[in-house]
Amino acid sequence: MKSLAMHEPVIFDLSREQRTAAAQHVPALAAGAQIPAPLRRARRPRLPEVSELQAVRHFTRLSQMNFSIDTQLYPLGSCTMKYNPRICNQLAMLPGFLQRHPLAPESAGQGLLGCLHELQEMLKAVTGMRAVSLTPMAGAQGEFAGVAMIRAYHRARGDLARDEIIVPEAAHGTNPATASMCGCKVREIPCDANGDVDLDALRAALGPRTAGIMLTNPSTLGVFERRIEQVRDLVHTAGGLLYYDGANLNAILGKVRPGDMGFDVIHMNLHKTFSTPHGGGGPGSGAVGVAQRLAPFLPIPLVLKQGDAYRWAEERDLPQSIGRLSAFMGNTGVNLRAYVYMRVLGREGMRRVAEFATLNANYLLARLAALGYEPAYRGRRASHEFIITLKRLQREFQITAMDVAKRLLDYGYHAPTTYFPLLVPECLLIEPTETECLQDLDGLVSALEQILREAREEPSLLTEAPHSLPVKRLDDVRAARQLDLRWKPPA
Amino acid sequence: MKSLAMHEPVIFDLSREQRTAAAQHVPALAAGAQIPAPLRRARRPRLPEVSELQAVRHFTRLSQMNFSIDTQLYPLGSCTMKYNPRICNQLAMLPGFLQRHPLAPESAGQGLLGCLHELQEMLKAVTGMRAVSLTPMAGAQGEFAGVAMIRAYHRARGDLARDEIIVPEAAHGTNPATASMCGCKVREIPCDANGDVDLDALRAALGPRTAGIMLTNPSTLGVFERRIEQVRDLVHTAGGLLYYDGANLNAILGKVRPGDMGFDVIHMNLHKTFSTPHGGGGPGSGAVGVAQRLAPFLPIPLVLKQGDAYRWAEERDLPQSIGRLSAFMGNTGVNLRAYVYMRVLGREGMRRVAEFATLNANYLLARLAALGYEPAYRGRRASHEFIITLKRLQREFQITAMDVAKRLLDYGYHAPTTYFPLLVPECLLIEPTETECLQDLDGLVSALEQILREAREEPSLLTEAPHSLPVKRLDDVRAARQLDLRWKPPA
Amino acid sequence: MPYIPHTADDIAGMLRAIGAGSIEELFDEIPAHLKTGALEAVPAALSELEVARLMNQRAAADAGALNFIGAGAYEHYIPAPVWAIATRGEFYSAYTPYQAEASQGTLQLIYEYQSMMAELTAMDVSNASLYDGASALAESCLMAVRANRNVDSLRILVPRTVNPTYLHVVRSIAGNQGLCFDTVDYDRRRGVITLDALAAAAPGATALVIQQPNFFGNLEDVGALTDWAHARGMLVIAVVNPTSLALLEAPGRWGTAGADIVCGEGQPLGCPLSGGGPYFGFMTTRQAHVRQMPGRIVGRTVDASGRPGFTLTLQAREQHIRRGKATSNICTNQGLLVTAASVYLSLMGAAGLERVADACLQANHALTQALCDLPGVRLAFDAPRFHESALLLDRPVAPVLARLAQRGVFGGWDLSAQYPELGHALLVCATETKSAEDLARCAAELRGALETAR
Amino acid sequence: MPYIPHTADDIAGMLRAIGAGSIEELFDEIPAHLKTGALEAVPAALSELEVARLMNQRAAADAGALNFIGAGAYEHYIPAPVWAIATRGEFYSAYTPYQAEASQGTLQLIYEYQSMMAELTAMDVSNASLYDGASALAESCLMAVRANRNVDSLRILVPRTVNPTYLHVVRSIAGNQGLCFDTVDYDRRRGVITLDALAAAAPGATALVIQQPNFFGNLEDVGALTDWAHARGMLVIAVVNPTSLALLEAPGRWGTAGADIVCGEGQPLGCPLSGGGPYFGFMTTRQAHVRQMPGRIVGRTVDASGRPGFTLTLQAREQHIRRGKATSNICTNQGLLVTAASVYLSLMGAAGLERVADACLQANHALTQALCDLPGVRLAFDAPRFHESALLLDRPVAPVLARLAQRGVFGGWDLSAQYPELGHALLVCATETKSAEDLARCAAELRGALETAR
Ligand SMILES: Cc1ncc(COP(=O)(O)O)c(C=O)c1O
Ligand SMILES: Cc1ncc(COP(=O)(O)O)c(C=O)c1O
Repeated sequence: MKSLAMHEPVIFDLSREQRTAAAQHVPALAAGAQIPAPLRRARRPRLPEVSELQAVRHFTRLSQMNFSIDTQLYPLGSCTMKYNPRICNQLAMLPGFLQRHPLAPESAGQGLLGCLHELQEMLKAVTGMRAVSLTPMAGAQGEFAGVAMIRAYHRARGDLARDEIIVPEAAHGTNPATASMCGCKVREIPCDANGDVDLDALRAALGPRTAGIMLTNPSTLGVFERRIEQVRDLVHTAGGLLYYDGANLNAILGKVRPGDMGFDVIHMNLHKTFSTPHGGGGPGSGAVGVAQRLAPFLPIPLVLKQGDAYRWAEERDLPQSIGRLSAFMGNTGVNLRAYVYMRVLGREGMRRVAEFATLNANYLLARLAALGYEPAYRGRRASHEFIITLKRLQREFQITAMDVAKRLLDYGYHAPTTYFPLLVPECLLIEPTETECLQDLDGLVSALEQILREAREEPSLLTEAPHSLPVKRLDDVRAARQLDLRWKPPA
Repeated sequence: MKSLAMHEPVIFDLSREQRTAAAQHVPALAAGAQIPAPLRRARRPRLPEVSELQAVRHFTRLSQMNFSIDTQLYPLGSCTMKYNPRICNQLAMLPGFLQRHPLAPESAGQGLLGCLHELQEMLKAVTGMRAVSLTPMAGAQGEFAGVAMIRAYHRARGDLARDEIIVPEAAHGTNPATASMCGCKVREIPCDANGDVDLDALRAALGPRTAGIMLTNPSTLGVFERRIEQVRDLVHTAGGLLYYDGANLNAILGKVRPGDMGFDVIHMNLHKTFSTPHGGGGPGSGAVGVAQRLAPFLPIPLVLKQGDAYRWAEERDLPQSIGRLSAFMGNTGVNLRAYVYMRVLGREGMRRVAEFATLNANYLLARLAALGYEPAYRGRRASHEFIITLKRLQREFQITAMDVAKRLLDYGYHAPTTYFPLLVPECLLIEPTETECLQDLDGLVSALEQILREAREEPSLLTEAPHSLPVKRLDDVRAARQLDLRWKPPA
Repeated sequence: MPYIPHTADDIAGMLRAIGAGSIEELFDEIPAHLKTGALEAVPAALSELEVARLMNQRAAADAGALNFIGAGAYEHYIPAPVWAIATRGEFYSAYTPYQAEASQGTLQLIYEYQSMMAELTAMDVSNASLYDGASALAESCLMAVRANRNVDSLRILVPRTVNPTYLHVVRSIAGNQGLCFDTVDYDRRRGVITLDALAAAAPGATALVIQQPNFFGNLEDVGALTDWAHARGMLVIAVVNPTSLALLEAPGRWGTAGADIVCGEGQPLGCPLSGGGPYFGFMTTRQAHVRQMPGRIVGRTVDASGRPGFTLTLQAREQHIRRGKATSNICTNQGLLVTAASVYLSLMGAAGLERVADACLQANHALTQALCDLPGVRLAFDAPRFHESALLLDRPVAPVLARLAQRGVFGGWDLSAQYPELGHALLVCATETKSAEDLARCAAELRGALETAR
Repeated sequence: MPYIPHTADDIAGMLRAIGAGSIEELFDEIPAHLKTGALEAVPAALSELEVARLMNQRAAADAGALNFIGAGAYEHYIPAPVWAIATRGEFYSAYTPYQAEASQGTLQLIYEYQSMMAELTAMDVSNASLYDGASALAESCLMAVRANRNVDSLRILVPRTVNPTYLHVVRSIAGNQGLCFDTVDYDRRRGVITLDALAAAAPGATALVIQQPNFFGNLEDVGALTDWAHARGMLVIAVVNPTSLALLEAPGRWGTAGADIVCGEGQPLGCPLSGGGPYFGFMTTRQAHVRQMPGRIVGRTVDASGRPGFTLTLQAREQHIRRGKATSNICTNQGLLVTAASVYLSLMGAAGLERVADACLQANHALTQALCDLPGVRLAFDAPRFHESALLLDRPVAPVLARLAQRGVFGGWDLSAQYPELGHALLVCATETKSAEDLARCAAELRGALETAR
């Protein structure tokens, strides 16, 4: 598993003074205007000076140095790395959509607005919420919108003391970070040995300062919170609201709806459940859905339908809105991709997502458990993902989760998520997704079987892995200590 | 230089019965019609049964197992592997062009026809010919058209005995093969020690049976035929016509025109000189240009302009035409790409092609000669390409041109053309093209310098090369003896 | 300088290394009086922005009509992954896979393509493509002459139900080697070839060409025709529509022994209409004839360490080895289209292709019915059909089509030039791309055109 | 089952391995009464063909107008290679590069992007992107509060020449942490901030935001403003248009010491307008503040064998490590747009970007002149501008724009809601995508609209 491009110079090193990709030079217009001298740039930026071929070759070769869904099984827990259908990209990039200015008249954008409105409606249906805004640009911004709405709700009721957000210790880092961004205090509560919320701890945390709780269900421990209704009742009785982190929606799509479990607000990661691409780090889309009582607070804009016409809802429509979260209307092109995906899956396809994601995860879990890998929550069903703990491997052979992860790369599989959730020692969080086929799951099992053998017989294969990628293990400490964050010309 | 995908199963081995890429299942219409039973297919073909993700992943991984211009310097002589601008592809694939049925009314295709007509005009200008047809689908079909026109011309004059085509021994294989396809006899003549046509041999070959001669200038020996006017006069005096194989047009674009050299007919490889992609083997486009006397014989269709309107010329317009060579009008989409390329280069850009292709070739030749590589035609200018002979290397170290070529692959450079032209022993025909930059040429020189050293010091590095590609050297003899030309299910 | 990376420093340094004073000096072997002046007829350079503006305008000018023309090129839905993959630089910008080790991607893909085409046609072996369907038929005829050991003749029987343009191309190409083509007339009522008509042809031909579905869209009795030809020592050359093979019996199983050479237009398998090309011609045959086959062939073999790999094989048939004695002069073929077709067929599978074929069958059936319900329109023939139908109008076709085109509908292909004996005949086609509304619109527009023109 | 590869055999075998009787059984931990019924509100599945037909219709319905709106999103020409590369599966379908060894492509690209943005803004370091320009400004304000060691205040000065929507977003986001924003009025004649107006603001703010070019398209006297703020212990947050930086002085060199934090909308660098997103926010800063910066950062380091390689670094700032104490909650950012921008900037280089910027300058100049030649149209301000101009009409803007839109021209952005004090003000923009004919058409249509509506 080596990359054709084992090394590629930094593009600045390919650069030569005065070289240009000349076909890209736009025609000069007659010069009538000038920038006054004091405002004019004094020194040209040193951008790369390369030919078009050099640029194309460079970035093509760089691309080959990546693992991706399109090239490898990518069982990264909590990330839902499923096939991103090409049609979604193709249709979202139709010129009529791409060329549309965000401030162009609504009358000339009914095609796009229609898609977005229907997307809002479909998301309401699958989450069981009463209203949806597509504005948030990723999961974390959806969380932000959600917590901001919770605060606005309490404030609007004059309930001004509620500034605490409860999060289970297993929660994703964005949950507590979001609470802080919203000016809330974070109260972490533990989970019990089965992965469920510790109800006593919850009771102890609840009180007149409780603004709400952020949960995902199934949790990031990969198991379904069975007492969700009790949790709901406890929180609601204490005057708090329930926030659903939709990163795990893939596990339950069409099977159980956050709204029906009693959640008041939810964000969805359209780039997970609805398969818009991750793009090497983004963009995403973090649409939010709310129960009736939070609807007045939704972030703007969102699409309204009046008669046969669609228009953007603005401040005058939602005077209590928490406001805008972006200059325009969020990641429209991502939302279009999600729309196409949902239309291809259709009503029938929704529940299949959860069913086959769950089937794949439970199959992997069963196979790996049979090999001797230790499930973190034995006796529990896997949801769309599950956790393996390698603490025994570490104890017996000093092999870490990191070693196993890096070695898997050599076998041509992306690594599962490692060291998250933090409370499970030496953990691998494995999420195969529904779009992977049995043969490839079996391939992953074989690789992990082989790795177990290597751990016993030739542990350096693991501890020094990866062996066949463009680089060996990287020195993260040096990266942070001797900061080299940008190219500089050789001295 | 290893490929991320070092091995990829044959797609049939990924297949499982009843698996489908279901989103591609078109909606079923109410079944009104049926195929009568005796005509109905009895047994389903065993096509792959894979998911969409499997297909995308499979072919993406396969793609990574290729060298290409977009990833490597590709100095393949006679092939003109220059940068294929992305804009050419993007514009040729605009829906208005892609969706156009070839038999749709001309009135609704003036945009496309306009481009093709302007392309004809530009090609006339750069070749110095009087008329052009874009119909031939690759160089070899252009040659066919050319020789067929030569025959038709003689026949139309009642000159029925002329059935011999003269080709220099250095000629590309398509030249003699084309002559045979046209029912002509091939007479090969030698070149002299300087790479020029042996004029005595030419004189001896000429006669009343001479239909014509096929030349390219610069020749496939990489040098310019200096006595081209003498050749022309000899052939014309003998009653023959001159055919120009335009595969080497890149060398002289804007510097000297085949029409001005006295050629009567020419084909162009638009997929070389005008940078349409090679696509791993095609498609190409082999437009033909002719002097006035051959114009009546051009293959149809071609585009005519009448007033402001464009239309296809048909049989009634060209009753003496050699006819159609394809069901429609040739590789239209390829022609569109060439059109875009020529518009971006423009008048000024044409001669730059030849100039910088020639500069790059002569630079490489000078550098390699300085290293001790032996030019086949010392003292001659390189054209856009040149030949190195490794006969000394073979004599001294038993290193062949093939060994050097395979070893270059390890260094991340595509190999030059090997063993063509056949008359130069152990030859490498090297064509860097104008779109490669100095640094990359220097990289190639360094690699060849290193290889020279390896030949002396560690020849197995060469004789066993390549070492770092998905496969080692392949057993061609076995491939031809134990034919395995298609997947069969495991017995 | 578009696409040229040289800086002034680069140029100076390079000239120094060469020992030349200027770039012009590098052309000093070209007689001065032959040198080209300014190329006035070539327009000045455009930036990418400008050429994009121009081409967008031109493409937009051509866009938007609803098309019911087939006649050899067919509008099919092309799944999004097909061209996303085919235009990946590593496929798009690679050369012919002569350096096998550096071209395993293309080579394996071609091997897979060969396997798929062999399966689809139920033949033993496939080549790696020819230019298009028409030229593939020309090559098939030349090959049949080489391959037929029973009959030594340059004559080939070509029924008039074969695409007339194909016959034209075959004559242009194969005529040069002295092949001649005897046409065989079709049955006026059924629009297919009959054994009687064949029996009337002069005996002793080398091969019989059978197109299925034929140019009228009608289905020939391929089994009987194949057996008839074989009984007379002829080879059978099948010209088939690859989509139709999901429903129609594969040529490899026509009659008792099956066809000998199969060829056709690969365009329906993932190639856009694109104003006529690039498409690709496919060809498959029996193992026994593989050495007579033109075009490239990929084989699976092993490498120096015994691992499987792919390479071009049987190159001794080809021009770059055999030169004047090669089976054909073809060199560059239609590789990228083969890439598209391989992705297309992989996404479809047999089940998907069947659905496409069946949707075509039904769409054409529905269209034909709707059109024949109009006064002055009727079916030309009484025969089972695939996705095209020949219709007869009660008046000349051309003005009707012109009127439809003005209304944004390409209403079919006027058969009257090629088949004057039929009268006002029109060939219409509907594929899976046509919705019920599209079909209704075609019928409504035709009704309108017939009413106005009356 | 679209995108689901399981065959009946697969399912049976997998259930057997799990020891479950059915897929439904795998959901037995979910309380039965909570289970979802049929999702009636979700339409039935469409095939790819059908959804393509639908979306093509909708996109076509929205297409075709000539756009002169800017106001924060700008129509630029995007070179063909940009999205050909960005949509390559290896970039498009990869995750955040947490597994560095398997993500060197993305990581090196981000490192290159950081280098380009640092160069363009003349700052020391860049992050790997934020959501968009507006949210980047919000993050910049939060960062300024953390980073300013001189002043302990939650107040930030925001002139009214900053995009009003940005201010709205900043309030929505940063307001939750108690930040408050004092607006500073602009000079009515010149449409820029003056030192007098700043002097009138309450003292003791943490930072001053300066947008260049400002929302009216006018150029602020950034040097004086920067020095003014620094003299009062404030940090300077620059909001800049990246294209303009080819011509305008880089924020890193504003005044004596340069801006402290630079942010803005990256959309002009190769991102299509796309109805509002996805775009990307960029942020650069001084080395001294790097640990206060939100968002991912890539660093170059070495691997176990000493060879250079790239990895995410300074992760202790981020939510997945620092959780509630992170510099921001951002996780997923706008990576693919960063990919596009990196290709865009590589193709442009400084010289190409300068030409784009100059063409914008000239196009807007020409447009403004042509429009101001019309009766009833004049410039709102007397100040140097980049590619936008605020105009004043002699009547309400909305009906004029509506009329233009009907004629296929988006004539600009109506400023009257955000700046009622200006009267009938209109913000127009022309970039390098507009030809002389386009500009003439805009003027002609506006003339027509003004004449009809008179
Ligand atoms: C459980 C969970 N919550 C929230 C998020 C944050 O989503 P985003 O990255 O889109 O901001 C993630 C993403 O990794 C997640 O896995
Ligand atoms: C010198 C020469 N002539 C003719 C040809 C044939 O062109 P094509 O491959 O397009 O048929 C080639 C192509 O390799 C060539 O190099």
